[in-house]
Amino acid sequence: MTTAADGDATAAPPAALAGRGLTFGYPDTAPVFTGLDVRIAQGGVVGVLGPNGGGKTTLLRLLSGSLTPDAGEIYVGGERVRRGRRALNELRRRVQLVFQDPDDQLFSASVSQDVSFGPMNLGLAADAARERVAWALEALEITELAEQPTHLLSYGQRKRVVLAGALAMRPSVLVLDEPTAGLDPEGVESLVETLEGLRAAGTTLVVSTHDVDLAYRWADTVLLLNRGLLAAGEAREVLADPALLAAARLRPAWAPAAGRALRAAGLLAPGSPDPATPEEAARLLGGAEG
Amino acid sequence: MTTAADGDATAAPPAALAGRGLTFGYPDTAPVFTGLDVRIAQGGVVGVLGPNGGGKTTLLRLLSGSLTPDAGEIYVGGERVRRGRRALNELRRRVQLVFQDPDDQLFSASVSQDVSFGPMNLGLAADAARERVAWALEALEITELAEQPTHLLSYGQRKRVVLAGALAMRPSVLVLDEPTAGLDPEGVESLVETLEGLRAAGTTLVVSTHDVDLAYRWADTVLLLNRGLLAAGEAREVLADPALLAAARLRPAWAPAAGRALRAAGLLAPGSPDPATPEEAARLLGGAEG
Amino acid sequence: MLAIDAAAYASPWRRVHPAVKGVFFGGLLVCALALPTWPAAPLVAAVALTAALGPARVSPRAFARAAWGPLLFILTGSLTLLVTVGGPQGAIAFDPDGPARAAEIIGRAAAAVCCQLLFALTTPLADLLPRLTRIGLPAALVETVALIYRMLFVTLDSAHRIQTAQAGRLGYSHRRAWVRSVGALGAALFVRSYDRAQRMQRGLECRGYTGELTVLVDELSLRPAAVSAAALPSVLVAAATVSYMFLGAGL
Amino acid sequence: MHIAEGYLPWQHAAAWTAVAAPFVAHGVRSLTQAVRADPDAKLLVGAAGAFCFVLSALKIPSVSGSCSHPTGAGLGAVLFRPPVMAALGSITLLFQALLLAHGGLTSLGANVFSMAVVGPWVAYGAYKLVRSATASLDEQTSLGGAVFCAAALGSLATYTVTSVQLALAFPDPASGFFGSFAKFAGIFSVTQIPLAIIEGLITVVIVRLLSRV
Repeated sequence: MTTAADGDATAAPPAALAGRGLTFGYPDTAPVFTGLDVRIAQGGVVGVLGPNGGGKTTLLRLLSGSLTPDAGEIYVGGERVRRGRRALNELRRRVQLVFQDPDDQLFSASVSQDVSFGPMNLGLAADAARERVAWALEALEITELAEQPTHLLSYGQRKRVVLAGALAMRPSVLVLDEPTAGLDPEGVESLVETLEGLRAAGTTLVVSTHDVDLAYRWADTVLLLNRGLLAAGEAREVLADPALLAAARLRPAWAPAAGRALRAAGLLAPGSPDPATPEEAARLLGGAEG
Repeated sequence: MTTAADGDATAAPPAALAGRGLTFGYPDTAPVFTGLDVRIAQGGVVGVLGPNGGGKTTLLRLLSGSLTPDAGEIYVGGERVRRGRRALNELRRRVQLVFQDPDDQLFSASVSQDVSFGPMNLGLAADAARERVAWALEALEITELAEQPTHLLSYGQRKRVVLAGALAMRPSVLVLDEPTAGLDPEGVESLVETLEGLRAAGTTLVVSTHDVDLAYRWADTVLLLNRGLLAAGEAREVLADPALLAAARLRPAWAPAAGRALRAAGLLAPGSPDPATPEEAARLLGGAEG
Repeated sequence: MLAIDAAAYASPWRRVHPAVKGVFFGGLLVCALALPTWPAAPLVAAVALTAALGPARVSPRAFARAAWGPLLFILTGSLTLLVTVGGPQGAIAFDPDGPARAAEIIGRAAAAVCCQLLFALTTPLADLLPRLTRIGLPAALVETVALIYRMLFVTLDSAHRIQTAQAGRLGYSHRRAWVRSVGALGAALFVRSYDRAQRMQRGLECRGYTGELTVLVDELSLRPAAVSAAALPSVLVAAATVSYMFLGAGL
Repeated sequence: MHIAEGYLPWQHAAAWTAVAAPFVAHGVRSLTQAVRADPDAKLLVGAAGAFCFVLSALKIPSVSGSCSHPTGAGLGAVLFRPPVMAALGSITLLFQALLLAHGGLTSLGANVFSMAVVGPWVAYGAYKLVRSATASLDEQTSLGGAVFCAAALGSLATYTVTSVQLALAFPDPASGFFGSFAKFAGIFSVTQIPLAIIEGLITVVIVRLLSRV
């Protein structure tokens, strides 16, 4: 049976991360998921959307080994994760979860010390750990913060330090819970740019968010959750479907509405993509008027 | 001099809340504000927008008596707030600040006990306090939570309990720091609706937010901050000005862009207001197509 | 977050005055401790369990989970009573009176643990703590205890989340990492507790805090009849035990 | 290691309550005085109490593969001083009894005496002693050594006192108190001695990190 499931999971390009038949519930409440199947393709950005209490965080925690499903299996790179401590630790190393609140993950006095926490636990030699830390800080563009005490950092900086800490584990998948929450729009842009750099370097990103507009312009595929999987597919298809969004208790994105209005006004060629940002919509409008 | 300032502040309809010449800095850093003047009109919703670190929270705390300005004066309903404990307490009663993190203000394990804290501090008799509590819970639509333990509530519920605790002081101005942060779109809608009820009952609302689209459709006026006041005025004017928004490191709102596109397409009459939500934009488009 | 605590808020006996539950379970506890273990302990356990699993609808699973820890202590501790050391039979020898003695202590302690747990499973601390001033405890102390109760959930929540994050970075994968992680967690929690106190200070000042945490405690009617009724089971257990002893002596 | 409800004969439970009472009363008095003198202290005390509870609920590895919890006596004594720990420790033990079923209500006095009175005082004494004995060494070593001894000895002291309490309640039929003490101390030492060492190490990590903030 294991072989068959493995065979399925590895058919075609193996999924970076997959869950099959995941069932999970918190004590004394109705199960959040029953027999959930999800598949995260290699190398993309996967948006996870849904209402509060819809199971976004639960799914992220199940996929990253921070919760154990009541039933069902997790696959990393096509391999089934076995029961037991060793396999769980291997899953956690390969799939790093970053929480919404950076303060939950910063528990050391200085930035470099905090980022080194994971590499030290991997049993790396001091030199190798130091190298990892430097590399992770570089990737998050916060090398200059290395010797700062963590409690003096801004919220956005703390978010980056936590990301560096996860990246220092060299995971194949980074799972981010609401990475843009609490950031101002400029902070969101700059973080998305940095994360794009990680994606370009081959890391698969799984990102939960409330921001339909962000998911619409950034994610390749999305998972729409509301205590079960409502839809999985191309972001621009799923998030343009008002019925699906209503079922997930989300608002529609602005971009498709603006795109349609611009096409109706003849300011955007039929078939061309929707404007990603209000700036872009304004530019299209301004170009026509100016 | 006091008289003159009072005279100014009370000229025409007195401002619900005002600050004049506010200067404030945290120890060991550059001042956040120098000689800031702000004026909050009676009865409306005032959005406070700006980047992280731009001084939103600092301004809210100064206006509500939770921080004391290094220089400058606060006016409530046209009256200057005098120095000293008594006047400060009166300011704090009339202007209630609700923090972003509900756990900063919930100290009791019982919801009704927590909400009764403010009224008891006002020296109300038990019956009057009980009435206040019931009324505040009712206004926040959480009467059924009265006997729940605080620690078993969801984040959104705790936010409402803190709001009820502030409202039970019967303030003339409610100052809310990021009330919609961490809520899902449905939670935001329902909170905005509840707050609209309070506004209708005559409470002035001052609300900080990162969400330009929310401020655009909900606020009457906005204050745009970036370590100083960049602009103050009608929300629909200020937030439609790309140069101002760029100075405040914010993105433009979608609504004006969509409105212009719809008008260009002839789907919206010239001069009519922009669509408030993507749903509304979609409806306007759908009506034309259907 | 804490199973016993959550069960107490969901209990159908929640609206019963804490004093009534205190008399009911406290009276039984006194019976278990003060009366001869046989037959008082089984009687106490039977009465307490019947009330709890019947009208108070305590979940047997929640009860079993909570009882596991103290029972383990009771059983391990009682193992020592089975042997005697340094006696004429040698350094360690089986004590023929041991099993009876151990059984007696296990019986008494198990009955007592039932009373304690069932009180805890039906009485939320948010209802109990504010009323402690009525029995003469100073208000400043009661306020502080209630504050600790509220804040421990906030701290516990931080602890859980930090621990999950540490586990994700393999902080509990081997013993050395574990020690390092718990140490880092303890330090982070201490700093955070201090910070939380300061932020709460600011938050409460906005609501008129001047040093007193006065709140309105809802009246729960305490009817003397209810208190008497709550005492009745203990009286009956005591009477049954005493008459059993007399009967035993008579035979 | 908490003595469960009903395990001690009621006379012993009452006696230990009487022994612990003056220490707790003194602690509560100094706590309430501090709070009265400075209203701001109330929230700090609340946070400190919550911290003590959560600290004692943390899981630490033990030999048997199962988990145990630190006493927190050493850290609490070093951070808050023994009199305050008598009060905070008692509140912690009350919450442990009602929220976690660790320890009982009638055995609260006995548990308070071992964990909130003797443990913290032994820890504090050890801390002061080692500090003055190692004053000539460099700060990090001196502090680390003192904190390790405080936490490990504080933990061992609570376990020894608990064994004494049990031995007094259940003397061995042949060898009396001492035989019984040997039995209880022996059976619990399997878990408690490694735990004391681990608690010592963890406390050193905590204090080192805190001294850098």
